[in-house]
Amino acid sequence: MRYEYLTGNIAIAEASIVSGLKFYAGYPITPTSDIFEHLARELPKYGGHVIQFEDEIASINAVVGASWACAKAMTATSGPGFSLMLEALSLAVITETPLVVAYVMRTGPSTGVPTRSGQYDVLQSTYGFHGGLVIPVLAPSTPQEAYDLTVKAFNISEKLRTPVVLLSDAVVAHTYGKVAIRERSEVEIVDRSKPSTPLSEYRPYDPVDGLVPPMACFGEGYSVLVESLTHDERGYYAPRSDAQRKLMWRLYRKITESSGKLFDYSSLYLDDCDVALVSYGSTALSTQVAAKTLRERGVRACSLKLKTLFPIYEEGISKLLKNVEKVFVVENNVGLYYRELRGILKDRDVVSVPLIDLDVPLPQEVVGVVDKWL
Amino acid sequence: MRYEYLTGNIAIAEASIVSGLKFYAGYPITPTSDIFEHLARELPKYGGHVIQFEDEIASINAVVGASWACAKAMTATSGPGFSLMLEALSLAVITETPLVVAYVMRTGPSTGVPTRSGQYDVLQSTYGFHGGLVIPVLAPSTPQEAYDLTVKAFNISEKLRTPVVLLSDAVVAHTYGKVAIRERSEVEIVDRSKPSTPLSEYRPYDPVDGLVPPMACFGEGYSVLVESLTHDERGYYAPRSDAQRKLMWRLYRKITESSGKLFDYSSLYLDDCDVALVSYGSTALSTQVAAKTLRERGVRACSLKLKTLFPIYEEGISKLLKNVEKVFVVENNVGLYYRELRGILKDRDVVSVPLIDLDVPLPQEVVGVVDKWL
Amino acid sequence: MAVTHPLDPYLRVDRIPTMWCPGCGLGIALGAILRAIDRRIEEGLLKKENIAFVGGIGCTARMTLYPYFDSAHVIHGRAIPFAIAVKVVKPEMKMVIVGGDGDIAAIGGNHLLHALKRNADLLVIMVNNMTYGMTGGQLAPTTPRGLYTTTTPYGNPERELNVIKLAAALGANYVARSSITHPQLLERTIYKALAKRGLAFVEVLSTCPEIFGRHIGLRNPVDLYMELKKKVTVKTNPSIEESDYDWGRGFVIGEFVDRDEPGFLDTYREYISKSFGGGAV
Amino acid sequence: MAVTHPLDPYLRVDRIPTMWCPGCGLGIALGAILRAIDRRIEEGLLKKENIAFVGGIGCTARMTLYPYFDSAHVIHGRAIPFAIAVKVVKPEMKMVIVGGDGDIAAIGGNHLLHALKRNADLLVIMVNNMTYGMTGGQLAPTTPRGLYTTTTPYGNPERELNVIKLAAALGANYVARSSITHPQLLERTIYKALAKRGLAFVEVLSTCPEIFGRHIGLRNPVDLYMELKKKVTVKTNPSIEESDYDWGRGFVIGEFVDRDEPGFLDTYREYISKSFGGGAV
Repeated sequence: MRYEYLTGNIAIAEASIVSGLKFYAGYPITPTSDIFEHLARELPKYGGHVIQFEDEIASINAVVGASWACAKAMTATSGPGFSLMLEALSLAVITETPLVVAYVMRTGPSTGVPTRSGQYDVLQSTYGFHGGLVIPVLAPSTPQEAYDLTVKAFNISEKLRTPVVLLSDAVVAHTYGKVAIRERSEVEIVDRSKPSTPLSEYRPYDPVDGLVPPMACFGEGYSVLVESLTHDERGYYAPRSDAQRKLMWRLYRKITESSGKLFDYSSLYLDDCDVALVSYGSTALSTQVAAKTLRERGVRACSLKLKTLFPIYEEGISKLLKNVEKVFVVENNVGLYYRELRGILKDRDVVSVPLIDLDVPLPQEVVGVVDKWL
Repeated sequence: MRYEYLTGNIAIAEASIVSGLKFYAGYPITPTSDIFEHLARELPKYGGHVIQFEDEIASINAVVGASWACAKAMTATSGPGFSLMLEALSLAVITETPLVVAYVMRTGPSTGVPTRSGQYDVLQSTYGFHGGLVIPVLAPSTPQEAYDLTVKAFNISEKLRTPVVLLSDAVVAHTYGKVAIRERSEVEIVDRSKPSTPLSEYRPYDPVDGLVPPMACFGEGYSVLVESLTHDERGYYAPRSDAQRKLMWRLYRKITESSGKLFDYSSLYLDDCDVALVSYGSTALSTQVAAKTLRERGVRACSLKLKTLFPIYEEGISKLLKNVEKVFVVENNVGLYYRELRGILKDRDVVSVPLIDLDVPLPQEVVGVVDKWL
Repeated sequence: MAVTHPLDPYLRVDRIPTMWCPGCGLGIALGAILRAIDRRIEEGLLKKENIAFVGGIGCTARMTLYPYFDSAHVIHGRAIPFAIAVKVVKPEMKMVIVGGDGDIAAIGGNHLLHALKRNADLLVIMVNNMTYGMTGGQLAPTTPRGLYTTTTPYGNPERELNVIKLAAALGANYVARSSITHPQLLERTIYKALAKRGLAFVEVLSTCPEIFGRHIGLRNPVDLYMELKKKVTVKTNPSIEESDYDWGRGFVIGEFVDRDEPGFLDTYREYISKSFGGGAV
Repeated sequence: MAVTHPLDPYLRVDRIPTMWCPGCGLGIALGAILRAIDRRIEEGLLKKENIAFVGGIGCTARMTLYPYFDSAHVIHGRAIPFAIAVKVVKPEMKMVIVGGDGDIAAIGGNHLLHALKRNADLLVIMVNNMTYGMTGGQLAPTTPRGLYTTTTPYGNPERELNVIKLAAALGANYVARSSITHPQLLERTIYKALAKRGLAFVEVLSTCPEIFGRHIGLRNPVDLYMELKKKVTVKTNPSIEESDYDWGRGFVIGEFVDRDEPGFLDTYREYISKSFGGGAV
């Protein structure tokens, strides 16, 4: 282990190499291009490939292809590019393709302010693709978290055979911080489980035991079928309600039943708290300070920073906040993740604190809104 | 007024003509192509244009362009195509471009079962685009509702200068029903408000009074600016937090503050109800029968069919269900709109009834699940 | 399971019969492709486990469902980037893209354009039935001008896209037009294309009696087949000008381009290995 | 507000200075375009209120921010379908698409391809600075082979896309290459292109000293300008073969195609009016 000063974007790039990234495809977009550029220089040194494609659609479809060629694969993008990638993310969900998308949020909608920050896309990151299932979403608020959650994102993607969204933002992307860099030998790296059946008996969508099927890839003799249609365990088209039910519920359960294992958060003063400030990503930096400020003023405030946004660990979050009277959900948007939390914290007052700022909303803004409710 | 037997898709096509549609751009996709084909034959008779583009991305961008050329404009698509359209829907949101997307849901994710039905895309329809704002979503369950809600969709789009999603599904699309067809003179048609300022003083994003700016279009001498960047009232790029806040909150409020006016529903036995079955789209057909069945068995059941899904009229829905003990949310998906409703019905038991079926889930399936909870 | 046909080892025989309509030209195309592959395997140029089929959406793309190779049936228009990535990661693979005119040249047009520009190491087989068959007969970029389709009920006002000309202008290593009415020639074309580095593009004129036949008034599969056959002229080394795409005047089939420039993989690896002494890749 | 420059009536003068870097070629391009438009307005061929600029994303697309016409600054790569729709609905409009090589030929490639195929009635001006300027110097489809860019730090392994050849192969009515190093010629080219029906495609070679200049070792605007000027050869009626795209050997500028086939709008309206006696459209 060693320490370096890195931005969130470079932390993502470095962590992806440690995680075993072997293929990156991308298209330039602010504020993610430096992930791409860093990898273009560094990844070939580790035998990996970095290719620029003609657009984001080609990039994400290439990432899907690379993953089926056994390579850990990633792309990075921002709002307009992520919107273009959603059709292929839906493909990755139904074909159970491990891959990571680093989604560095900027100010939207549409072109918005490309160089500046926001958290407008938190619901899009998991509800954006057609098909109504869940993609795991992790949100860093510091370069160190960007590093650690990137490793985690690759591990989840391989373990659960799923696309994973690493949801960063323009502030985290370009803020420098001290990052503990771990060598590959120091990090737990998960690789997809490989089939143990004879070549001719392999069924690419058969979970055997559990919910996640072992994954063979191209060129190994398994004659795999990557199938975007509703399919049975062999990958054969199965336009029947029973097949659809079986596939949908398995795809849903493999993600949602892992919500406890995937859950990651950090907190301040949670043991002794009446007023909880919940946030994520760069806004959490202000929220932590706001909690301290309120404490200094005698309010029993605490802060809960969520690093796993989806799947939502409902019981876990509910339990963490069980002794709290009031929950404030602080976000740099019109109040989006609040919609999720109010649904699972039914017996508590949940208040939305939507603060729109091209950078991080200031702690005093957070305190100001909370004050009105106290 | 006259009556005809029409499918949901043809009802959409006919209603769009009555609503003043002048431009349709599309790309073939099951189960929507007959909307396109019907309009290709009929719309030119009314001086309108129907053009096939090379993909769904071109189609929706053409629709945005046509709307700025003063034409009421529409496209129709299904899951894979809608995913491709999201970047441009985000453009339509920030540029406040009136347009209608008929989204006929099929079975997903990805290619799924293209010819069959589901309700997987209900959250994607409004959370799918980057930018974190709200697109109004209307959901018909019969050909008559498809007709009426199409007229309503065009009116909302013009009144609020917004894209509107008409969220149908493959069952509604291809089921025949008796439809009261109204002539243009019998229908209230809303047209966008036009500027009353001199040419050189017009500001395309200035709401003047209220929240919706009058809209000039190309070729009228106003030198309009269609701007995808965060902009001020003139349409000039404004990369500042105050400009972003002002624009975001206006765009948000113009939709959400209309939620009461946009709200549309129908119900059975709601006045006298302990157990409410809430649903939308084709699933509502079964839910209504299930409510009757339960009544016959002595359960004080009722059904609430939502025709407006977004923006959610929280107070209205809450009030409709205020005397109900238990709310069952019946959907042909893994339980998606349930996530919204449980958040606004905090003091009631809200139960998800996710029934996955390539057609309409049968009433007895609904009754079966409800029975377990009673 | 008794082997009853010489191509059975290359087929998922439990999925036969195919989903294609009676009289569809795709069966002929698939047979020719598999025979060409068989010859290349017999010769030792290809290995069965290193062949992959990739297709988007449409009747032709469903050709990925039947061969007993690695296969991907992905999303509409996006087979090419998927395949490029597989090839970059595993250069020993032979990537065969199968798609209709809509999949490859309408929605997939940009990926074809850039694959051609890169001379990406792919065999792209575009089966051209001149319509959208699977969705019921809408306009394709290859639909003859003037024809009535379900989305152009007053006649198609657009010029046809000549994909041969596009492929030649952008520098593919191999550009040929063939036809299911000439199965042996088709097989030889595919056989040759399989040995090329860089991008090999083969357009296969085909028959869709169910849909295109309805548009053109030839719903009987044999009638449509004979009509297409009449329209096809075989030429040796025709010029690009002779590739003109015209249902009225007929089609020249043959090899329009046959060159041997470095493929994308060659130059990509050359650039990387120049910097890393070949060690990294 | 005092008019201080003859082009001021065509500019949103309150938005000047532009966002472009000092030494950027885009100012020269915009000046030439506006002078050409001015001449056409003076002649009575165009009306100010019927001119619209449409651009996607990139430095060139921001050219839509300054002219005092109807303008749309939309999303990356999608200016063309937006513009086609405006033209179909309001045929009296003159649609001018302005975009960089990335906007028009990378992400926007498919819309260009199909607009060419349709001979859509648009003037497409692609300003080619051979890099992604706005995002800081990534590979463009037009970046010279071998060049080091931020996303190809070991050299660009790809062939360049010759968009002139693409436009000619697909049948645009007018295909020209010009250069900001020859502003009068550029103005004449745009002037001529403004009068064409169907698709007129003009590539404008331009200089990005800040980004491309850094890649190529010529950050001084004058040096890069002079270098590009040296590489440019003006020809009268050059052949398509002479359009070869090669930074090393230089570029021929001139008119490669000038024909007068019916545009999309002509044939579209002909087909509809045949069926409705001209009454409906």
